[in-house]
Amino acid sequence: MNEKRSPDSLQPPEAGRPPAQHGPNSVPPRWSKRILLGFLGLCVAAVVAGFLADIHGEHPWEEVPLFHALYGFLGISGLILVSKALRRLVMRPEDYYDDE
Amino acid sequence: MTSSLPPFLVFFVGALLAAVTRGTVRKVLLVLVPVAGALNVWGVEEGYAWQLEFLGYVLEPVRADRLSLLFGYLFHLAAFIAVVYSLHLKKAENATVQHVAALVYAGSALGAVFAGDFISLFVFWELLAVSSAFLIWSRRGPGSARAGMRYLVVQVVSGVALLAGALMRVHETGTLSFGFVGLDGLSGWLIFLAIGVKAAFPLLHSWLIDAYPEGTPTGTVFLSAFTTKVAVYALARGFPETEILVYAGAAMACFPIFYAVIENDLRRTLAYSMINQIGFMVCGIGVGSALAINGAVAHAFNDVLFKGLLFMSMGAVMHMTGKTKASDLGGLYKTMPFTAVLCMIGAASISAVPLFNGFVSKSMIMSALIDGGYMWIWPVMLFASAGVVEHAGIKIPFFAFFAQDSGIRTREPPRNMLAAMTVAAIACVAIGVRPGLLYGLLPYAVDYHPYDASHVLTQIQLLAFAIGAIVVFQLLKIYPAEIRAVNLDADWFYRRAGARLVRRTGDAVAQAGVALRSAAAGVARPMYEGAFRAHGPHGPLARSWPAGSMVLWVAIMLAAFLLFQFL
Amino acid sequence: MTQHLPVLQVVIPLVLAPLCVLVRHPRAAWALAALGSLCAFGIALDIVSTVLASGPLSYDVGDWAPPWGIEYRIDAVNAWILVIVSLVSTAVVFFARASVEREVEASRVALFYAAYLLCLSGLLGIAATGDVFNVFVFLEISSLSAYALIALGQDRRALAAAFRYLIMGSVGATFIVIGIGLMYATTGTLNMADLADRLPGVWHVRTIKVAYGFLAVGCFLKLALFPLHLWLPNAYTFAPSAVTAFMAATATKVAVYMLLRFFFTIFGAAFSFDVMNLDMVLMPLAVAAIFSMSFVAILQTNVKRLLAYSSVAQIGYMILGISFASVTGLTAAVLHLFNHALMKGALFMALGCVAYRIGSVHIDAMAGLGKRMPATMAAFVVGGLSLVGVPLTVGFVSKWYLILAALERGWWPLAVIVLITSVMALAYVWRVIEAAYFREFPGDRETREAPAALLVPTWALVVLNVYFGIDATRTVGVAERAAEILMGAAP
Amino acid sequence: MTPAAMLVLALLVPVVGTVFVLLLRSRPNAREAASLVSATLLFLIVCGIYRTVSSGAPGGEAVVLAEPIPGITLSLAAEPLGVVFALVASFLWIVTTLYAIGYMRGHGERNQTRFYVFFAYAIASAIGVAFAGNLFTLFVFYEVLSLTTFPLVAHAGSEAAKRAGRIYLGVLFSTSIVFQLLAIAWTYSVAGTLDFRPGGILEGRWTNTAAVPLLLALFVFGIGKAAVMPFHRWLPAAMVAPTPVSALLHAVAVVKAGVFAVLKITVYVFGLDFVRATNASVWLMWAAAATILLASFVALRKDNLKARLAYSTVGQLSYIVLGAMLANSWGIVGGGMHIVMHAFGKITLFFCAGAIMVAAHKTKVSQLNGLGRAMPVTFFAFVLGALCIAGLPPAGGSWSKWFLGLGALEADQAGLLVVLMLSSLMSLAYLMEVPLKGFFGAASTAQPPTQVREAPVCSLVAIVATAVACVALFVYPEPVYRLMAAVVGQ
Repeated sequence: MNEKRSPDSLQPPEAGRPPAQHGPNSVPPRWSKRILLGFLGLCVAAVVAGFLADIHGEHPWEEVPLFHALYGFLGISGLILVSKALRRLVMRPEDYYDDE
Repeated sequence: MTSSLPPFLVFFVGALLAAVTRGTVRKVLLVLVPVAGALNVWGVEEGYAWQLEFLGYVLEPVRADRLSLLFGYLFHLAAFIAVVYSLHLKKAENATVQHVAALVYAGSALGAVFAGDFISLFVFWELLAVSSAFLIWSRRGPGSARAGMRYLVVQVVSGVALLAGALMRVHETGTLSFGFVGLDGLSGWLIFLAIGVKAAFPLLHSWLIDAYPEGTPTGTVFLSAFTTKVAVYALARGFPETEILVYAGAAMACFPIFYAVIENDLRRTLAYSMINQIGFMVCGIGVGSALAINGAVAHAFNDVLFKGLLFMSMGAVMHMTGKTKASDLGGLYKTMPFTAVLCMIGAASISAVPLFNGFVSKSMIMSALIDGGYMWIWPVMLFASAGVVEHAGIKIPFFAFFAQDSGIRTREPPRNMLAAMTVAAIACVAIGVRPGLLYGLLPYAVDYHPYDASHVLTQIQLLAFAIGAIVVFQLLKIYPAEIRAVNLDADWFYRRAGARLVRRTGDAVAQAGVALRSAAAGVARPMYEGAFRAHGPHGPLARSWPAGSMVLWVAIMLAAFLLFQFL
Repeated sequence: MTQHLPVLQVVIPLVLAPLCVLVRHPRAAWALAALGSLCAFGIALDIVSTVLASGPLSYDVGDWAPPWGIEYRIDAVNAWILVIVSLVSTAVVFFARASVEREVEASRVALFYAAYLLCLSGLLGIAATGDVFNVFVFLEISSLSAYALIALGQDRRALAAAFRYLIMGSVGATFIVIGIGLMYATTGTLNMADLADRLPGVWHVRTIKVAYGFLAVGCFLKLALFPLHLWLPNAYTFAPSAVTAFMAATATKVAVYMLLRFFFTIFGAAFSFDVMNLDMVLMPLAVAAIFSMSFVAILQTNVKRLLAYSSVAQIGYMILGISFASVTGLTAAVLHLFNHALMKGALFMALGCVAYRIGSVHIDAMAGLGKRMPATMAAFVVGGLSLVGVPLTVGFVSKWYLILAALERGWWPLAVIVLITSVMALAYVWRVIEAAYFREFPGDRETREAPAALLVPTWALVVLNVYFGIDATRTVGVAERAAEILMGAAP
Repeated sequence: MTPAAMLVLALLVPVVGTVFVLLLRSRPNAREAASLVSATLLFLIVCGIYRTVSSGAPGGEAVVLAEPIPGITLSLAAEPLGVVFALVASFLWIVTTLYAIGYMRGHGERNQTRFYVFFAYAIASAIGVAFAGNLFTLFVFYEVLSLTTFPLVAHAGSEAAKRAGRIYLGVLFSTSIVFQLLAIAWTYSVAGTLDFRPGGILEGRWTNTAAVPLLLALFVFGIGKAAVMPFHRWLPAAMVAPTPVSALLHAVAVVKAGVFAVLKITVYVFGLDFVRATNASVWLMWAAAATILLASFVALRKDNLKARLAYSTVGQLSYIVLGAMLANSWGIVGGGMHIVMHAFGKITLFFCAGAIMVAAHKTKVSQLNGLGRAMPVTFFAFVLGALCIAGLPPAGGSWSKWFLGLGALEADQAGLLVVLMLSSLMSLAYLMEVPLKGFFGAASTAQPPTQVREAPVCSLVAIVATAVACVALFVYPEPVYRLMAAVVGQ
């Protein structure tokens, strides 16, 4: 309702265009680069720490080195790809149910 | 502790007062209700029960044990936060309806978790349904009106299933007491189904997806806190260690995350996320060990806090901008920095980042899975907890506050909203840092230490690389775009198929009625017309006959009579 | 003196009739008629109480002992008929004073009352006598005077109706006399009791069966059994209001009594039902009468005519009761004789009130009368409800016994038919009620309530309708007694 | 006062009241006061009877008013089931009178005196039905009730009103005369009495019990006021009447007289054990169940508010019939309680519908958008009424549904449980649409609801009273329960 009530003038200028991919351009590129680098550092630190610390797994799969890191990365990759595929199946126009 | 009032009563009285007061008086009252309620329930001791005779039964509207008390504390906290969050409401936002409905709703949730028998449970169960529907309707849109109606019907389906189950149970066993139920017999399955609807079991879940995003910004905060948690409580009470719950929970934890990735409406994304989190709890209850139950209820406790916080932050965005769709938002951190930070605390909590509360409860469930020997479920749940990071940890804050700049420039939300969010955020962090605060309240004695190096490190690895995958996909621009669209879900079955079925059946009944009547008329009319030809004012039976023909009749009659006698 | 009551009852009106002609003055003639009716009524009440207390009365006219002389023999059955006839006659005669003044030329009023008394006398005679030929004589007296009464109607069609009635009535009377003759030829007696004794010996004789046939058809004609009712609607419709009320309440009832007397007392129930299969004849005709005539009534627009057809249907109920050949069935029939007299008397008198004020009894003319003539229409409503058989009216009592009789025999479809036709009765009564209460009065006419002279007798019958509906102990008691006598279960 | 005298008085008070109403016809305020006073008096008398009955005093001696047919009396007697019905009817008479004052004046109705007079007669007949001592008396008052309500149904005097009135009388009289009277006569010829007796009068008097289902069916369908399909048409037709009539008569007195009669006959003529032993009622349960569902479907598709409520009533009445047909204690308790619960729920709904008509001149559900904000009290009361009908807390309907459900299980008919639950859902769907549109629908531009005010204060008081009663019956249903438990001897 609120979407409908708000006049079009409030819509961002991009809204009229076909949905484009978002770019993280609300954060200045300089900062986003720094954030990305920081994040990369965190990943590396986590891996290194993982080798240093004594990781005692509860589950047999945890014996695999870097199991959690791999599982996280692959899991999310799979998740995103499957979701993209899911769209083909379930996506409908926004007003699909409006003719009830 | 006999001086305590029944916990729900405080809220119901508060609701009554809220209906008749206005302005500052009401605001004070609204804040006082959960506080007073909390003080009241703090005095309730384990084992306290209030019984009364009713309709020939002995009911137990209040029965306190550790499990119900935990939920009792939780609901007071949740009610307090949500009430503060909604203090700003104005008349145009149906303030009175919302406040009253919210207090009744919270009170009913309290009633349900303290209910010691099925009749009391049913009463509060239905009150939950009815009062919460108003929180959706109050948004006053054609969409919310219909969604609210669908929501109410589904909730009442749950209610009548509970009623039917309770009836069968009382008929079979003669007892009304609400304790362990189990899945033997139809009554058990019906009660299971009733709770399942409220807990959003797979395929029974779509009311949540359908309705929560249609609620008012403040109403949805209440909604997120109570209904599903009452269901979790009821499962923990009635169906612990029921194996099917483990698989149901796993399914619940997994399938919504796929939908969450492609969902454009951020509040709907949160709704999917909610099912995902309940999945963990359900799974834990299914495992049923002391650790698992502790984990499940602890996670329920935490979920109320961080999911509330996330819904509050999205509600704040919606309140200020009127938008909730990822495709419409972006770059709000510039004008709503506090909100953005609070939202990220919520995101971190739900993602189970160490030092946030999600971590201390979710890991209990994961450990319990392994202890329970569910070796194949554990990786599934691990995948699900990684998935949480994707949609709740990253997607929500990212698309609302960062991402592409939508050009929207607004302000921070009203102070009461910020205050409420802050309280929730502090609670998230506090429990994350000092898990003992929560562990002390759990139903079973806790001997669990989340913070060992191995645990923390593996969790950080999991999260960091999950985020890494998102980053990679984003940079490669193959991450699915936010598209204005709806995604079909199980609600299709009643929004489309079911609605058509009801409409058509109704029409068919009406038509059958008409057809029957006209068929009857078709039979009756010729009969009537025939009779009319004979009996009408000019028919032979009503005409004046000449004397001659009358005499002829007499002769015929006589002849007939004589013939009849002699034959 | 009291032992002469049976004959006095018949003789007083008979003697007063010529006096009416002699005095010629309308009011005086009316006074004589009223006197005659009141005497008859008083005597009838006395007789019925005597009969109920101490059994049948027998009176030998001129002290000639039966079977040679004429015997008046009165048991519960005909005592009851005497009460019905004289009661209605009394009510009608009081009603008639004002009504007849309005509807009959002044010069003919005295003649009217003479004919009225003759008719009354004839009807009482039929009921009182124990001699079959005497029945015929009184039948002719009552019929001829009835033709005259009907012919006095305002409408010219009254003459035609009276003429047709005359022809049909005469045919009927002729059949009856033929039947009587054949019986006499076979048995050599005219005394009813005597006949009843002798007939079982000659059951096999064909003549008797033929006699039976003639008597049956003659009675059917006189009592207007469907389909021999065709004379009735016009006669009732065009006769003066008072005459219609009187005839509807008495003439057909007496004819039914004749039927009962002939077939139950004289021939005996065993002969009628076992040999002649009378029930097989009566039942279909009764059902046809009830159904068909109720339906015709629903579609009528002249209310008088509507009620006339309703009468034919109601006669069907009595015949149906008779056809059950059981005590309960006969109880129902005998009850309905009385009850129907009350309700039809009340209804036709209420219509008389309407005719008195607005000159028409067309259903459209009665629109809105509920407010203009409340007492009249209230009387009509109560009478109508009684006709339908609403509880606490007499109509219910007779229907109740009729249904019980049907169920007792296991013939539940007949019970259903009785009930369905009650609904049909409701339909035609309701048409009038709706017109009177729920339509606007045309308004251009100044219409007031009918005068008390009309209302009091009307309401007298209405009150009886309700009284005997609320406390039917007495009527049911008499009817049961009569039924037992007819079935031969009691003396 | 002796119990017998109170029974007679209960019958007389409304009738005597009409005398005053007629005498005071030129002074409306005094006239309405007369109505209110007689209503209050009646209620007090019925309360007195309630006290006698609930104290367990043997009030069983029947008062014989007349003996129309030897052996068949017109008599009154008080027993718990009748007290339940009488309490409801007499109490709601007060409330409805109050409501009617506001409504009839607000609507500028004609013939108001006639209205109040026949209203009182109708109540008197309902009281007669409630306290009938035998089948014959029940039948008499049942018919009088049909008759006295006709002027109320056809009150408007228009062609449409008269046509509706004809359907009304036609169906009610045809069924009652053709089926019910036949059944009564049949009962008499079998049992030799028509008295109501605990345990029934029929048991042991049949050589062949195969016909018992037929007799029971004759009663159930013959009591046209219970509106079991296909004899339900009169009820929607009667909706042409002014709303107070629809409210009291077609939600309470008339229709409840019907279902009350069904209950009473099942308990006191057949006897529960006998019905069960002969399996007489099984198919009738399903006839009632079919009515429940079909009526709900039709109601879902009706846009006219009163028509929707009428079909809802048709369905709800079959709850009570169903309760009777279950022929066990729980079914009877549930059915009896539902008489009360439905009465309060439905009268609230009708009051609201009438208030909407008076205040906003709207009759269709689709026209109600936004009205709730102008008439919040009315629409909120509607919510409570709707909950009561749907059997949801916090309204009394929950409890009757509970016992009906137990009864269904007791009768080994779990399928009926499904029907009850479905019906709850459907009634919720078609009723909640009203407040939903009222509160949350977008207002139409043609007539801004800001010009609309709540209904006259008299009416509003009545609405609030019945709505509160719905909740009160949820919190404290004990008196009703106890009376019904006494009926089944628990």
